Amino acid sequence: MPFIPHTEADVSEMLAAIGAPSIDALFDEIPANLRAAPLAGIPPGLNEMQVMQLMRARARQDGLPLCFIGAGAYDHFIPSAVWAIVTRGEFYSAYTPYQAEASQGTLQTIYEYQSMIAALTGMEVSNASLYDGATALAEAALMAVRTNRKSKSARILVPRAVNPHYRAVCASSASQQGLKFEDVAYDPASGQTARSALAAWDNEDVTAIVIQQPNFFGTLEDVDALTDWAHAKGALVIASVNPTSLALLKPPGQWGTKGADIAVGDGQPLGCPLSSGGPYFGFMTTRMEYVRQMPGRIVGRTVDLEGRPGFALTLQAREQHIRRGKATSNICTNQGLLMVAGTLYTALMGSEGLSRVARACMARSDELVKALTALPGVRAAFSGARFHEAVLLLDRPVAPVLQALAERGIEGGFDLGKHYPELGPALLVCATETRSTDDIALYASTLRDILQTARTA
Amino acid sequence: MPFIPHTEADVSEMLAAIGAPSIDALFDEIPANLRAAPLAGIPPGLNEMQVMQLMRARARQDGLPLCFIGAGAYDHFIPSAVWAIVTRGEFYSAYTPYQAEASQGTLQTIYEYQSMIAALTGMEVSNASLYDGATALAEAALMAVRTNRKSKSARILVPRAVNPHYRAVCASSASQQGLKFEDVAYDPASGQTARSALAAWDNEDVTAIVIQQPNFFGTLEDVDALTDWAHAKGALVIASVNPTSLALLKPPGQWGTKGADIAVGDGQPLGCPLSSGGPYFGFMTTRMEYVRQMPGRIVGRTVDLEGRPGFALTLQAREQHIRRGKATSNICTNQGLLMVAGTLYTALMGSEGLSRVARACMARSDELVKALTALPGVRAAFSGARFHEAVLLLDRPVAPVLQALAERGIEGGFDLGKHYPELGPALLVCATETRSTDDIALYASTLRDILQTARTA
Amino acid sequence: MSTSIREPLIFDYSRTGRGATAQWVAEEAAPALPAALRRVTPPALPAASELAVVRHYTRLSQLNFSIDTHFYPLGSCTMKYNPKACNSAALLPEFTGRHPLASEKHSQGFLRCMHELQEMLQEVTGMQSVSLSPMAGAHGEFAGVAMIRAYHLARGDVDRNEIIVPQAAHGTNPATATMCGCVVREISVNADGDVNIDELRAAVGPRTAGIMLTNPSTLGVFERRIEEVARLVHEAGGLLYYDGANLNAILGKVRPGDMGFDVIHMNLHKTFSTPHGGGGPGAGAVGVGPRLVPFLPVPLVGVEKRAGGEHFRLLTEADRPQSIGRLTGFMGNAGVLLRAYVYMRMLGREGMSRVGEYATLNSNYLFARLQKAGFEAAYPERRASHEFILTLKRLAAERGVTAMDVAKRLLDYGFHAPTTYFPLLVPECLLIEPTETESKETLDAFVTAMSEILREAAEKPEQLKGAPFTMPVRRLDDVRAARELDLVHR
Amino acid sequence: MSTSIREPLIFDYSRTGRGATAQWVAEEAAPALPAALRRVTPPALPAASELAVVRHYTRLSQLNFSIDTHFYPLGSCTMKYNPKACNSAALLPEFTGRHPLASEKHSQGFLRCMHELQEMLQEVTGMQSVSLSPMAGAHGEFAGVAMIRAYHLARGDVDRNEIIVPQAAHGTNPATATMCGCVVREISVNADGDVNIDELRAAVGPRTAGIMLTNPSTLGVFERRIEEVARLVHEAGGLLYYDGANLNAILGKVRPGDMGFDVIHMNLHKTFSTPHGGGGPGAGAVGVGPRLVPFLPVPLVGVEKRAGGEHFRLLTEADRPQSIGRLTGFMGNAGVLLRAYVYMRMLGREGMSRVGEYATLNSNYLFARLQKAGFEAAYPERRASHEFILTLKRLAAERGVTAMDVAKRLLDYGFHAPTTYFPLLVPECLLIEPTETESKETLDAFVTAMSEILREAAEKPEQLKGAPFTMPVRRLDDVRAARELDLVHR
Ligand SMILES: Cc1ncc(COP(=O)(O)O)c(C=O)c1O
Ligand SMILES: Cc1ncc(COP(=O)(O)O)c(C=O)c1O
Repeated sequence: MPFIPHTEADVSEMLAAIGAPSIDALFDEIPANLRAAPLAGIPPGLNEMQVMQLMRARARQDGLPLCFIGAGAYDHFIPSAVWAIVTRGEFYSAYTPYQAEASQGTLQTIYEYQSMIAALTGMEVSNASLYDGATALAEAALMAVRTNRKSKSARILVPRAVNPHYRAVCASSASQQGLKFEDVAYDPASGQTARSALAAWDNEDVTAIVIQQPNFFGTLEDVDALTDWAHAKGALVIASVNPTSLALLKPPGQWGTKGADIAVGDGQPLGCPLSSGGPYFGFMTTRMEYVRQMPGRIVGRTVDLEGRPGFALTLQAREQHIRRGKATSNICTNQGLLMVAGTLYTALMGSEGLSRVARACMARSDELVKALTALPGVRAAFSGARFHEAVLLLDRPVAPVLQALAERGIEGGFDLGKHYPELGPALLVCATETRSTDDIALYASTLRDILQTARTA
Repeated sequence: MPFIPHTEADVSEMLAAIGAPSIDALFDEIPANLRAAPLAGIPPGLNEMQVMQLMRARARQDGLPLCFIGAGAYDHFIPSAVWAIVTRGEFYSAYTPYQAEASQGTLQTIYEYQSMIAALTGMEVSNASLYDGATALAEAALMAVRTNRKSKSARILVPRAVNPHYRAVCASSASQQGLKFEDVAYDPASGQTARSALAAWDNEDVTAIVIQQPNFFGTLEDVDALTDWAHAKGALVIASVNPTSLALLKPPGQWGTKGADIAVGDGQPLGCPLSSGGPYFGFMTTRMEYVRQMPGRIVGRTVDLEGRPGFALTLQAREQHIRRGKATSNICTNQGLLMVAGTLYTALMGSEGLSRVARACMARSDELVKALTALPGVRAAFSGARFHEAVLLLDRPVAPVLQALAERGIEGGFDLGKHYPELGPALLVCATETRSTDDIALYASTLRDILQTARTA
Repeated sequence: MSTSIREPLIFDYSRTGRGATAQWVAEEAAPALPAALRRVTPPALPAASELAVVRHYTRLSQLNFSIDTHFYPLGSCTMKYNPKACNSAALLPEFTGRHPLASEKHSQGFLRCMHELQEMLQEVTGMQSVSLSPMAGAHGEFAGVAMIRAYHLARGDVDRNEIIVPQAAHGTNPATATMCGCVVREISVNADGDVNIDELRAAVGPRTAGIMLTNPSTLGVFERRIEEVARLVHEAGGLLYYDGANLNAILGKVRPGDMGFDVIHMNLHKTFSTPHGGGGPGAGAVGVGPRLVPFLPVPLVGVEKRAGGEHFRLLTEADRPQSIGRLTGFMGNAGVLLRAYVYMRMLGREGMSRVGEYATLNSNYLFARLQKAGFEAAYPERRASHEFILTLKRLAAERGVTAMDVAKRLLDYGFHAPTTYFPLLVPECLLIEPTETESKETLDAFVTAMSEILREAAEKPEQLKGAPFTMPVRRLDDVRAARELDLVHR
Repeated sequence: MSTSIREPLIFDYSRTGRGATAQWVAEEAAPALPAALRRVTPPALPAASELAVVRHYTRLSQLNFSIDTHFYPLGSCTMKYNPKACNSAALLPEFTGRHPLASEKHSQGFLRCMHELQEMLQEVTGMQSVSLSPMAGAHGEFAGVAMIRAYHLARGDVDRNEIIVPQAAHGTNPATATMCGCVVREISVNADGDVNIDELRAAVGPRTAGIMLTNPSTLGVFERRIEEVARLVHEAGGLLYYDGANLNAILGKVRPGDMGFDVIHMNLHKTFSTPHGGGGPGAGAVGVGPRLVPFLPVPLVGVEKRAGGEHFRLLTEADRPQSIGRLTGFMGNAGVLLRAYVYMRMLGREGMSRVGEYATLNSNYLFARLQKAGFEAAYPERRASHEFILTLKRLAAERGVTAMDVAKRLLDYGFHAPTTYFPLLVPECLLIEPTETESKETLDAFVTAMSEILREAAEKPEQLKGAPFTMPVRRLDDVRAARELDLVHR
């Protein structure tokens, strides 16, 4: 019996101690008519060898294509030390650190994580993680509404240059509580969210504005102008940021005159493999004055009976297990293990390591854009300064080109057609520090081939 | 500076404490004319990302061919739990457990290992590992000479059916101390070492005989007859065994009337990946009465100051760090970590799990032999009962056939031509529990193709 | 003569000019950033050597209890063994390397696993369709209640915004209702642990969106009148939500779909044995009966027959126009889902129903033995399900020893504490769930420890207040933690 | 009020009928075995669940000190950080899956690494050719001395069977000489730590096969008259063997080949940072100067230029007729060699010479500080190399506190003990090697602990006899261990 240690002798002794004739008798409170039939739809069990052979075959089927997709998930190199330690049983198989004395490892790691994420974003306090960047943004919107008591509209401005998946998550979740998300246009030339695009709300009540930096197009926003505009009218500023970029970019805490009020993002670039989209972790930081409105767990440093320092979950009165229907959020299980990965990655990289990664990303993606826009039929969509992604415009539909690239082992980018039809055939491409000059040359020559063949065909 | 934590400030403070003007000055006792030039032959350093990219490329070059080679290294499935625990830093990066109080983890593991290996071989005591199966055999020969004081000849009989690499290692190492290894022929029909082949030594002084079970051809020896012959004439019996097979086969401790005197083998099948030949581990067990002649570390259970049980290295007076030139062996570093892997594997498998593996190996290799000998131009060399390997005879030279198979992603077996030219074109093949019926069918059809193409070409 | 060694903060290993330099990629001449966007002072991250980082976090890890080191009878949490194979499989390089937006060509292996997982979860729950995207139990609850609301709205039944929740419910249930813009109506529980049917009858009506239940309930007992509950709620026009956190109890024995539930979330990180990671990640797949199928969150994994076999692809809003939409950046905690998939394939059909059986056997055995050892059951007349509740109210009254004291003292005995003070309605309670992967010997050792503690409580109750004694820290000052907030290192 | 939790034996988790059944492959109808060859009673292996095995060995592991958790200033052992990348690379599935007898087609990637490793090791040692097959230092020594013998025999110089070994040598040196059928001649060491040249002069002669030296010696000092030693031995017709265990001290600073050595073994598990694994595996590659090249053990990795690039293959006896032959079943500890290769590639040219520099800096710093703290140096006039020796003979005489007591007490302070009682000629010695990967703060903390212990030795010396106090066990009864042999569980 896989993962069940009972011998026949154990079972009889245990039943005797219980005073039950059989295991089945233990289910005698369940109405007989409800008892399940054998689970015909589940295949027979496999032993570990078989299951590993199966999974290797499945994995092989997907292969390891050369990938130039970003769009919210970035292929960074992860030092071997990160997952060697993350997968240690003591981190991997521990529960939430409710019993603080038996969980100091996890608790101290969270405290260090909070410190690092606060430092990266330039904010005062951090929670212990949320599900992902998208849900973190939705939670930030809810938090902004709770925090900005002066504003009654529950209106959140969201630039169209914000990750469309994040916008979708806001719409399907935070709007359940009556929040109104309103689109802000981007400048078709620069790809930025212009201050002028906000004019329509100059005289409207706005609870908060979301600023994504770099935005979904990879373009850098004029964060100071947008932040100051919002603060001037009493709106809060929610920053949605890429943590790698923060090694080089002004952190949310320093945006504009007063700094952003809440900063969120997806921690994936910090040590989480792409893994088909998860598990990653959402991070959230804010000002100390707003900490009681923050969702999610928070760890504090305190002392024990003997006055020695120690760590414990704190401000739990914000959370569902205490406050129930009045909690700041329903979140319970978060992304703890990925938070550990993020902490290890960030500790290994340090500020210098991370900024080198960021600069390499910029250099590589610049090289990529140059190589691809040198091809006939490919040009850059926007003029704004970029971090490590860019929108390219093709002279023909994107989908078949991507498919042809895939056939040749290259994942060429993310087709923007669905979310930004107004751009025409547009492709979002990305290169990180892991893509070499050779990789880029291979992409360029393969794309040239494909474009040419199609043209001559 | 990779892996060096010193800041410039550290260096100056440290030099000040030492009272040296520079790091270079610390080398002032080295004659100036001996100081090395920069190491021009070493390439510049790579960061971890670069080195992992390099290693992945190298690995990809070798691929993962479908493998039917055995010949001393066997492709068994290894439960994920084994290496998840073996690579824990506390096992991986610990030193030899000389400080017993700070090494109870390793020491208790060794004690458990000794118990399991003794149980598997049916012997009384085990050491904590030797380098590999081949060196273990050479050490056993030396030990036999030390132990068998009545015999003066230092003559060790070694069947030709013993792994030729093991025989080579005995020749190049143990013969340095004057041991004489003499060949014993195998029966060309059965592939066994016949009792009759020993007739030449009936009246000779023999210190010990080596019996490999299963022998290098995969054939099962008549261990009882060989053992009793040896004991009758005062020779010791050294068993060289495959640990997987011991789940089904009579253990050395029960061979003949009195049992073998020393049992050795390579522990690789117990949880060690093929890894190009190492690291594996050699095991050695013997009778309690011979324990003081055994080479290698041994762990004993004892008590501490408070009478609580604990584990420590024992009988160290056999070892080089105490007895120096008079030690039982020069071995110091052994294969500790692989011993941990072996212990974990064996603990997970248990007797039932291991015997299922052994039976599956027999079934699969039987299937393989049937499938291949069904092809024209392929026949089995020997009639003796087998474990999981077999010698096949081809109707043409082996090397080009193996090369053609390799071109098609199959490692078809081990060419016996070099070591057993008398057999003609002979190939040693193996299938373990990891080879499926489909794998075997693919081998057979590929081989059919190759043999046919060559024939028609 | 003990010397206590404490682990400092990672920042204490930091020195300007130090770094894990093997991780530093080459300096690159990157395009210049506009000055106004540039960071001026580098973030105050640790500058530590690789050895320091490895050693620090290895040592920190050793300060934790975990399944791999300790028995963890944590009620409602199903802390069972996490097979290592699940981790190995999920970390195969092609899976960790797969971009969530990869082409279908490079996704068939992964998507096939996910599709089969959807189908297996349908089978074990008796539901018609499953979406894998929620990232934890509470997230699944959110999806479920959002679907219930969407269902009513789609029928023009716009006023249904009340969610009925029994008193004993997990905090996420009412919190979720609020997140979905609903109003929570609590109903009480009888002395025998079953829901108060009269209160339920009074509570249902035209504003009832639905009821959230877990069965067996968080009181560790099976809701015997579940069919009646279902009938009442359905007749009132509401839907039934099954909080699947307790699915381990009934796997292969009863199916929520057969009990009349319309929607369920499953905690794959409990029932299907993905690790809890010191707080997460989880996976909270949702399954639905026929009424809610159109509303499932996207993406879902769909299959088409094509020449050459089945072809899998992600279904999005375009395919599922009535969907409540997207709840995650991509498709949820894929790596967790892979682990659950591997676990289910290893267990297989027979293994699946053994889970419920042996989880219940272990629980009832421990329940019987602990009662015999002198502990008081909260629901003595009832069968334990996969978990059960002890109440220490007598001990607290007589000796001043609380559930918290017993929990902390258990740590000294090498056992993780049971869940304490949940559910809130049982005073001084311990909610104990052994799971099926623990052996009789471990349970026996736990009984011995509990008996010892009972003896200690009788002999020197004041000392128990000081427990634990052998952990890296003694009991921590929670009040100070909340009052003098020290949340980041400076 | 502490409760001590001990970890039982794995056999204590065993019950008939139990097993980690996910590891059981299907029952197969295998061909029948001849009755006489069959095992009758199954081996008494543990029958335990997977959880029990995982938990047991995880808990056992936590009882160990290790580099990943503790500072390990173990002289002669070079316990430096083992980069995790080396392990990841060596465990890539193609490397772990490669059969040692695989075709050349499926071996070019691996063999290229091995060939480059041979060349890098030649470069750092100043030797002409390298064989990777020895599996540890002592195995490399065996190869080296066997080559020396083969060299003399090949020249018809059949009587040379004496190996000169300085008093301070590691035990493997004389043991190896014996294993090679040689006679050991010990020579003494001067009070300043250098070899006694007069004794050497007296010892060399027509029976001299060679001398085994490590430089810096195991006394932690550089043999200053090495050139004279080399000249004397060579003039007498003998060869020079370099025990490379101490190569870390001089990496990039002096090369054994340049000092006149004819053969060297390297402990890749020390200098090149492969992990020590609680006792092994190691890798003891041997390098040789021109005289010994023909005798190197096989297999070696050779390269040929071919159309399409370089082609690598294993060279065997057929290619190398004078080889001393094969020392291992296949080609040595390939996985360890891969780890060393990765380490060397990460360090590169500059990194390589920094090793010697910073190892020496750390050692001299610790040496200076500990002397200042009141510890007595065995060779106070000398520079420390990468390691140095303290002698506690005064402390032992005056307070009865031995090197062993100090070592054991250090464990309580969270430091692994230095090497004790080696080399044998220094009374009550501690041989201390910090390695280059430890930070100044760690060294400072070690000095603090040592100073504390010195204070304790002055104030309550008898208490130190009881150390350690905080380990899983107190001091163990070695005498009983050897007298009442309990070597296997029954
Ligand atoms: C009964 C019950 N419901 C819901 C949840 C919430 O699940 P999660 O923590 O995954 O969000 C839990 C888990 O703590 C639970 O025990
Ligand atoms: C000086 C010296 N020589 C030789 C050896 C033997 O090396 P190994 O243990 O790898 O056999 C050692 C290691 O302990 C050593 O320190």
